[in-house]
Amino acid sequence: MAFSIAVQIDDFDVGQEYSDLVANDVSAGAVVFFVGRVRDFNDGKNIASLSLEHYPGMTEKILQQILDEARRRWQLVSARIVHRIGDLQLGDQIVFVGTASAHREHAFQAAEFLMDFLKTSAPFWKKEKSRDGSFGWVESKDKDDKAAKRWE
Amino acid sequence: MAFSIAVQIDDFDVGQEYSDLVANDVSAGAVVFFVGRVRDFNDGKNIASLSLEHYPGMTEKILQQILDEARRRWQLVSARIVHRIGDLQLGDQIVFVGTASAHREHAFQAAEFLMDFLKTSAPFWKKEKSRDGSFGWVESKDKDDKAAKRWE
Amino acid sequence: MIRVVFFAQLREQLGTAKLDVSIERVKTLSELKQHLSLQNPSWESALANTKLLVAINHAYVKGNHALADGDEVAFFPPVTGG
Amino acid sequence: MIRVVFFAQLREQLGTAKLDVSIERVKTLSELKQHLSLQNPSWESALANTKLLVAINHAYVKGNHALADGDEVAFFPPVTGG
Repeated sequence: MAFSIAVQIDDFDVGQEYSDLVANDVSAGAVVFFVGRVRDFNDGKNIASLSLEHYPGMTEKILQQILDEARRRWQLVSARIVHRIGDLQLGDQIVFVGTASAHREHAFQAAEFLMDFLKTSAPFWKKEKSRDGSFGWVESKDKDDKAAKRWE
Repeated sequence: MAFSIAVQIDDFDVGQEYSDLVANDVSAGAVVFFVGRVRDFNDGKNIASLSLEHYPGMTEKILQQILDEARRRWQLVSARIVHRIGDLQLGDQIVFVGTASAHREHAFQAAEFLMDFLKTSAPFWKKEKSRDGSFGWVESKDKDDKAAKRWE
Repeated sequence: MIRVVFFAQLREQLGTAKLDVSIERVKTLSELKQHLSLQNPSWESALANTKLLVAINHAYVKGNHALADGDEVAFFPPVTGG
Repeated sequence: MIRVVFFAQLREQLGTAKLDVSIERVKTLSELKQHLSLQNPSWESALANTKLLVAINHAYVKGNHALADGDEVAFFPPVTGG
């Protein structure tokens, strides 16, 4: 479990993910994680729920490639990406990215890198349901493209 | 508990800290945390344990100032700093920094900022016990000063 | 045979999630797009969207690309996970 | 009275965690350091260390600074928490 990815319908337990990341490894002096959750506002719309579609097979392949690239760039003891699919409600957890390293700057940078590339290259799509009952596909954001470009 | 600090002998529970950070707040779409742990190597020495001294009163004041500054700089829903003092063993948790925001870049930057300033301005001092039984005060690192300077 | 798959908005716009095209008819990605637009004129504008991403066998490609029997070609809008 | 406190290596080098100095004798930080070195000649080099940090009433100060009755002055090495 030192380096792993998961695409799943089920929720994840952040405390458990953290424990798994540092399990029995006393060189993991620095642990960073990110959790993305369904939030109430997006692009000015009142969000009620989300539906997450993905491209089975390609999603896992891309997440694994991003993880491998992070291992090449930084000294990591462990790292993990978990992304949920299916129907999610307000406040539900969507994504977990965790990194452990002997060095804090490596753990932070790798976690940001993983999120930036996940956002722009992993084939997931969000469809939002607003509180007024309307549905709409989430638009990709220029700032996410810019965030990913800084690692080139 | 939306914004709080703690200096304590007791360990902290990362899962619980995470839950407290996002409790009932559906605007916290992005949560970042950092955990620092006692690691086995530092400056080439084999570490067996640590003792953490601090300046009671000033420590809490500085941590609060750092937290207030992060709130001024970024849009945060909640943030927390927990730092332990006293005797710690290999693998023990030392510090927790958590940030929650509607925006991932705010959560990441605030967490890095909190750690960088904690490292260079909060009056804590580590004394290491090596596996050969010798004791030594940890030296401050130039790279920590540099990390803090990037926020000026 | 080429397996063609569509996702998200594009899947909804085309009303199709997947279809198969004979490799005899399309030797390249450009030919595949032309073929799809000819067969389904209402798809033309959706498939002409320059923001669409294209993957062959789960790997992103840009520009034109040769196709081989058994390839899976995916068309989809910019991704929005995370 | 000025309360003077020392931490970490410095506390160990001086063999002292805290002491009080009469405000009559020291009106500024510089005078305080001079006073401490005169009273304890073995402290002089440790207190002359330019890397030492200084705080008055829990706030960092740089350079010289006036002292007032009741102030708490802290001397300590660069911090190493986190």
